[in-house]
Amino acid sequence: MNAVTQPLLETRGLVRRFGGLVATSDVSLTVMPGARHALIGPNGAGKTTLINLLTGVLEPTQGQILLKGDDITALAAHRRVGRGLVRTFQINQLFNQLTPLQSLALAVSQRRGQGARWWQPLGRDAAVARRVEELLHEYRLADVMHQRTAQLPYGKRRLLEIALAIAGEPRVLLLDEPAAGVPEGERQEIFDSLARLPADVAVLLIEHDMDLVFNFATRVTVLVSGAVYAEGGVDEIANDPRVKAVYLGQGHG
Amino acid sequence: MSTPLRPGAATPAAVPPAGAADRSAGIDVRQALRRDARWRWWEIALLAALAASWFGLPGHALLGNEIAILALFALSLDLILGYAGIVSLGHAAFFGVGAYGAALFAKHVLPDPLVGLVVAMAAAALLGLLTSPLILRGTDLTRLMVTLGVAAVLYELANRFDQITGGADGLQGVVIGPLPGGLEFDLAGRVAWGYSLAVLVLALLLCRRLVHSPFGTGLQALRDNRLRASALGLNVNARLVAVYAIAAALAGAAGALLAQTTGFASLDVLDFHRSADVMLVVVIGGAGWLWGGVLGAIAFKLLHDLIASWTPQYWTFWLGLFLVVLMLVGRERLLRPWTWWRRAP
Amino acid sequence: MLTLLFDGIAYGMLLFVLAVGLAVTMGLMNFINLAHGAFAMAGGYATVLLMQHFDLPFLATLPLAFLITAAAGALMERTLYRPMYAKPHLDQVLFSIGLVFMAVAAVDYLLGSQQQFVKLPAFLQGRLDFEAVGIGKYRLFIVVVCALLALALQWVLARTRFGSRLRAAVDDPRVASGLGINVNRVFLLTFAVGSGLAGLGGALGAEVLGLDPTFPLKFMIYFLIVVAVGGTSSVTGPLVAALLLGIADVAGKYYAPKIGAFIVYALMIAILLWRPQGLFVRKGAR
Amino acid sequence: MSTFQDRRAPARRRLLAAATLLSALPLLGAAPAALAQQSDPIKIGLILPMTGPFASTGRQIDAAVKLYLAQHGDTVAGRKVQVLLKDDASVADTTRRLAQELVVNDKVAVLAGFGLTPLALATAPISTQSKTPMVVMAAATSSITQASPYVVRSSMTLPQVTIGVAEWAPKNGIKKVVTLVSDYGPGIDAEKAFKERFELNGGKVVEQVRVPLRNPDFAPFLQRVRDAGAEALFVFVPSGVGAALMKQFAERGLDKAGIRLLGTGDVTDDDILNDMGDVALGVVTSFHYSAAHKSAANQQFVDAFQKANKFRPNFMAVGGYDGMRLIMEGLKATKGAGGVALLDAMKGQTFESPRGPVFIDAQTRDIVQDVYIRKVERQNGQLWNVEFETLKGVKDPGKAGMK
Repeated sequence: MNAVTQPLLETRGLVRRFGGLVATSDVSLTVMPGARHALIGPNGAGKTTLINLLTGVLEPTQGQILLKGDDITALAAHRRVGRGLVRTFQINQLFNQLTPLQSLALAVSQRRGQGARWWQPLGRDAAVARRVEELLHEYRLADVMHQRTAQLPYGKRRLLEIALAIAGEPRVLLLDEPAAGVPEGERQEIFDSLARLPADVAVLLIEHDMDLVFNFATRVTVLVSGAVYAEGGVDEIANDPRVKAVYLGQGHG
Repeated sequence: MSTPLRPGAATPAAVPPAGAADRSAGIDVRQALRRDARWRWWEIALLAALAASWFGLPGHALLGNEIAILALFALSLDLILGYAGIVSLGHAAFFGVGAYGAALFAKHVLPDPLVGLVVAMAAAALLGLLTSPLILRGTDLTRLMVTLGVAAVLYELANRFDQITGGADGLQGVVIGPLPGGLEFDLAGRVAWGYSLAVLVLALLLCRRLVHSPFGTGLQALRDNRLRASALGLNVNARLVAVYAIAAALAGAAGALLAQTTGFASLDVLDFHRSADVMLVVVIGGAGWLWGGVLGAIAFKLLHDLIASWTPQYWTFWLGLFLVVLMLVGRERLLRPWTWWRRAP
Repeated sequence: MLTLLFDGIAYGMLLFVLAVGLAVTMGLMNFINLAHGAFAMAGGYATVLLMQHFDLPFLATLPLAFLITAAAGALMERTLYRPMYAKPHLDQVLFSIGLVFMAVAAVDYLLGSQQQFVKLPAFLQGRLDFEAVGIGKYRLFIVVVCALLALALQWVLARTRFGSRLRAAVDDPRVASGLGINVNRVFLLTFAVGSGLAGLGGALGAEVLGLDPTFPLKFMIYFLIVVAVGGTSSVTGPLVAALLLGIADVAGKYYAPKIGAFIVYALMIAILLWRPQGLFVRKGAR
Repeated sequence: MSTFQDRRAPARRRLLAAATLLSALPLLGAAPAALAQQSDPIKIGLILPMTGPFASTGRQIDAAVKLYLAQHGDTVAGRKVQVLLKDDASVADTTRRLAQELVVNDKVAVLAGFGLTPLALATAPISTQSKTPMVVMAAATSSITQASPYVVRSSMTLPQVTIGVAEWAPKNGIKKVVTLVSDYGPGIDAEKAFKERFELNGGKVVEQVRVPLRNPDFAPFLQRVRDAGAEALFVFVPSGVGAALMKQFAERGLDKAGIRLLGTGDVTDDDILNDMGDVALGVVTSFHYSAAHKSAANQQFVDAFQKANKFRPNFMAVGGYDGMRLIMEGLKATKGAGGVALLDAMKGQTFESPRGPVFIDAQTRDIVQDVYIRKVERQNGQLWNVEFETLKGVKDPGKAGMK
């Protein structure tokens, strides 16, 4: 019950420096269960750095990261995933030699704690197989499931990128510009897939595409040069003149 | 003609027409995945050929034995090179430990070959575990050098402690007992060959299971993209350590086979050229493909024997030429993008 | 034991000249060229043959050795190496080791497998004795020559136009070519000079290291150590690494003959564990 | 499906597989063929390092064997003698395998060659198991002949040649010596033998240095020697390596420092002696063969050899030449039969070799020969090991000690 009151993901005074440059300065952020939280800001505002800090790709110089109340600041990246903190990447990070089928089967097996099994073929487990099947359909990958990822059209790869994250059954999902580079024609599929995300999953969305942000998010945090510049409901932010000035003013898309 | 060969995806039936995703509901994922692990006719044929060779070519038992051992060694390297993407110029380290392990065990403890084999594999695996931290960090060049260094260090140690290893003169007086069923190793080497073949085939079956399992797929995944692999929750380092140890054990087995079937071990088992040769074998046969090691070994040894019998002094020239041409021309097997070789994008 | 230290330095200097070309080409083209030693061997044989058949004086043959191997290097770069740049490292390793095999067998076939010898001019033989310290004249000569070369290289890289272009190309070929630098030409020149230096090193080293067809294989590992430890992004890196290696090797053999080589490899592993990218690297190496 | 199998064009894979299988076929044919004809020619299995660091050994012996057959004809008891030359690249388990194949498949009457100790030792069990005599033409560790009762040696043992200089030195006022040997069987033999005999004669070995078999730079080792302050340095290194050592010996100024260089003949190997230059002058070695040995037999041998090859015969060559003689004479006696009969026929042979009078001790199956003290001198423009003292009929002390 306190899951409702207690933030799912929380950062306290997060700081990351690269030499002299401060990429993330004193960011304190809370993401509530089931939130649709967007993180926006001009290029170089340190959005991706923040994600990397959250997921453990980078170590913070100062500050704390809490997941469901426990401190995960020092936790290895793969362990955070185990705890339900899952991300997608701005630039596709896929397994070029594997097929969507294999990639997803691996992801699901891993999630079900079968990732290290070596004695039985991939996807022998019925439950795993079923889940893979669902994902293949849900993310429109069934028709290409046997093609090598390297050979898929970009849109499909983007879907796979997201599907892989979903396969991790996240409690908190960090989407790093999911629509980045996706041609207009294929964007719809992405949006739909995002709309279908389970309601109880908390989503932290980084995006340039304002339409997407305003359709999708309920809460928005504006990051400028590494620090939280403004935070609030979609409308507040949309109408906040300061935000307009620093961000929307520059034009977007 | 090539349709029966080309498995799964390639045959039109297997791929539902694009956009038909929803109608294709009920695709049996397990079947689809099982297809990857399915035995193909040529695999069976190769196994049969291996067996047949033992009956058909009694006169070449010794060569056959060496080939079987080299194939096993190559298989082990392929596991880390082709599947997990770890480059190594020092794989001989494990081969050597296996060889000396088996020889010393037989000499001082127990002449039984099978026990010796297990002991040798355990020793090699242990070394694999101990040295695995070295291959987790750094660039390919670093890895090449460190692995190479480990082998070199072992070489020097074996040379240094000659009262144990026999130093440069080799370890003499190793007597290997009979295999179960009282099979003595005979001069013609047929028993030895059978023994090595059996071990090789077992290893092949094991590796086959391994690479088609979630674990094996995970290896290929982290070879392609470590960042994402860990983003899926894979403990990348743990996987690398594990596979490195397994490969080490297999290499150790190969070494043990050599020591047991020749009743002899010399510094040469740790020598650089072992590591280089096995690398060549894997590449000739094709990396990232279990059978590559076997075919590579056969091709390499026969090539060597053919050329060497024709011009003993200069056969390396032709081997070199072969390599250069092979690499210049390139092959689809090698042109495969090895993302782990490149600068991070 | 100063004499020892000096020997170490001489040996290290030699290794530096032999390996620096490899370091630069590797840093520049990200190409692992195991055949580097073959060029060194070529240089050595060039000197020997020039002295034997045209009885040129030793000193006169040195620049020739440089030029000949440099030319050979340029030729190979154009014809054989360039297509390999795009290929994965594994291919490059195997390609270049193939070249080594060919070189070894070919030299063996043409000139026989026996050791070759350089007849040094009288004034380079023997040694100078300052009370405790005895210094081989030839080693002194090596140190001087190599030191000069090192300085020259440093100067070229730091001061000249070519140097800046080279550094630009190392940093990022794409950007460099964007700046209108003819990267191919830079590559070609660098490779040629690198090979030339190796050849010169081989010529200088023939006396100390011995020269026979297996030379490239025997010393390949040492070169790689120098490069791996020194890093591929500077001249100082390989220099320090080479000196370190030289001194460690000599001292190791002096104080613990049986495990001399052991020390070298152990040292290398230790350093690479501590600095996987080598001692001196700009960030963001491969 | 699309694991790696799938992405590689199956056609290629099939091709590769097929090719491998096909390439095996000729072997299939070869096997029976080999059995069929093995009765007529007498086969001699000659295993030598023709490639790798010790290729020169193989080169020398191969040439000598050919020379012998050319001079003395290659037929015995009306049957042709066929020498099967195999290259082991001085890799021990290859040597062993080749020997095994020669015995099993080619049914050779005798095995011969063996460039280095490990290679011979690795093969000894085969000759025992198959009762095939094995003529060691080069490897020089004393213990080899004990490794199998079928081993006969036509080269020498290191203790045998070492004691020569160990006798000579003390007589010529050399009392304090440092030994430097390659760190493997023969080297250790030499070190041991020298120390024993030298100190027996009132000398003193002040320091013993062992250098790894393959190492680029002698400087540090020689520096050690210099610092040990001895009157002379005794050296054993495998032929070929010696040259580099001698150059550095001079370059260290050890000669100027009045240190004499002693050694076994390996150091002043005839094969490369000429290229060593003046640094080699005056080096005193003791050995069983010098190309400059004054005898008709040797004159004729050396001339014939140099006519046939572009290099000078060294002790390896003479080892091969005499080894071949042992075999051929043995075969004559046994009417071409191999095995134990041949072994016995080779034991006890006595003859005049280019190196001088030699004979095969029936007990030890090892060679007994004269050992010469030689000094490197320049004669008509070339460097030669000139013999100036002779120890008659030296047995291998290594064994004398044991029995």
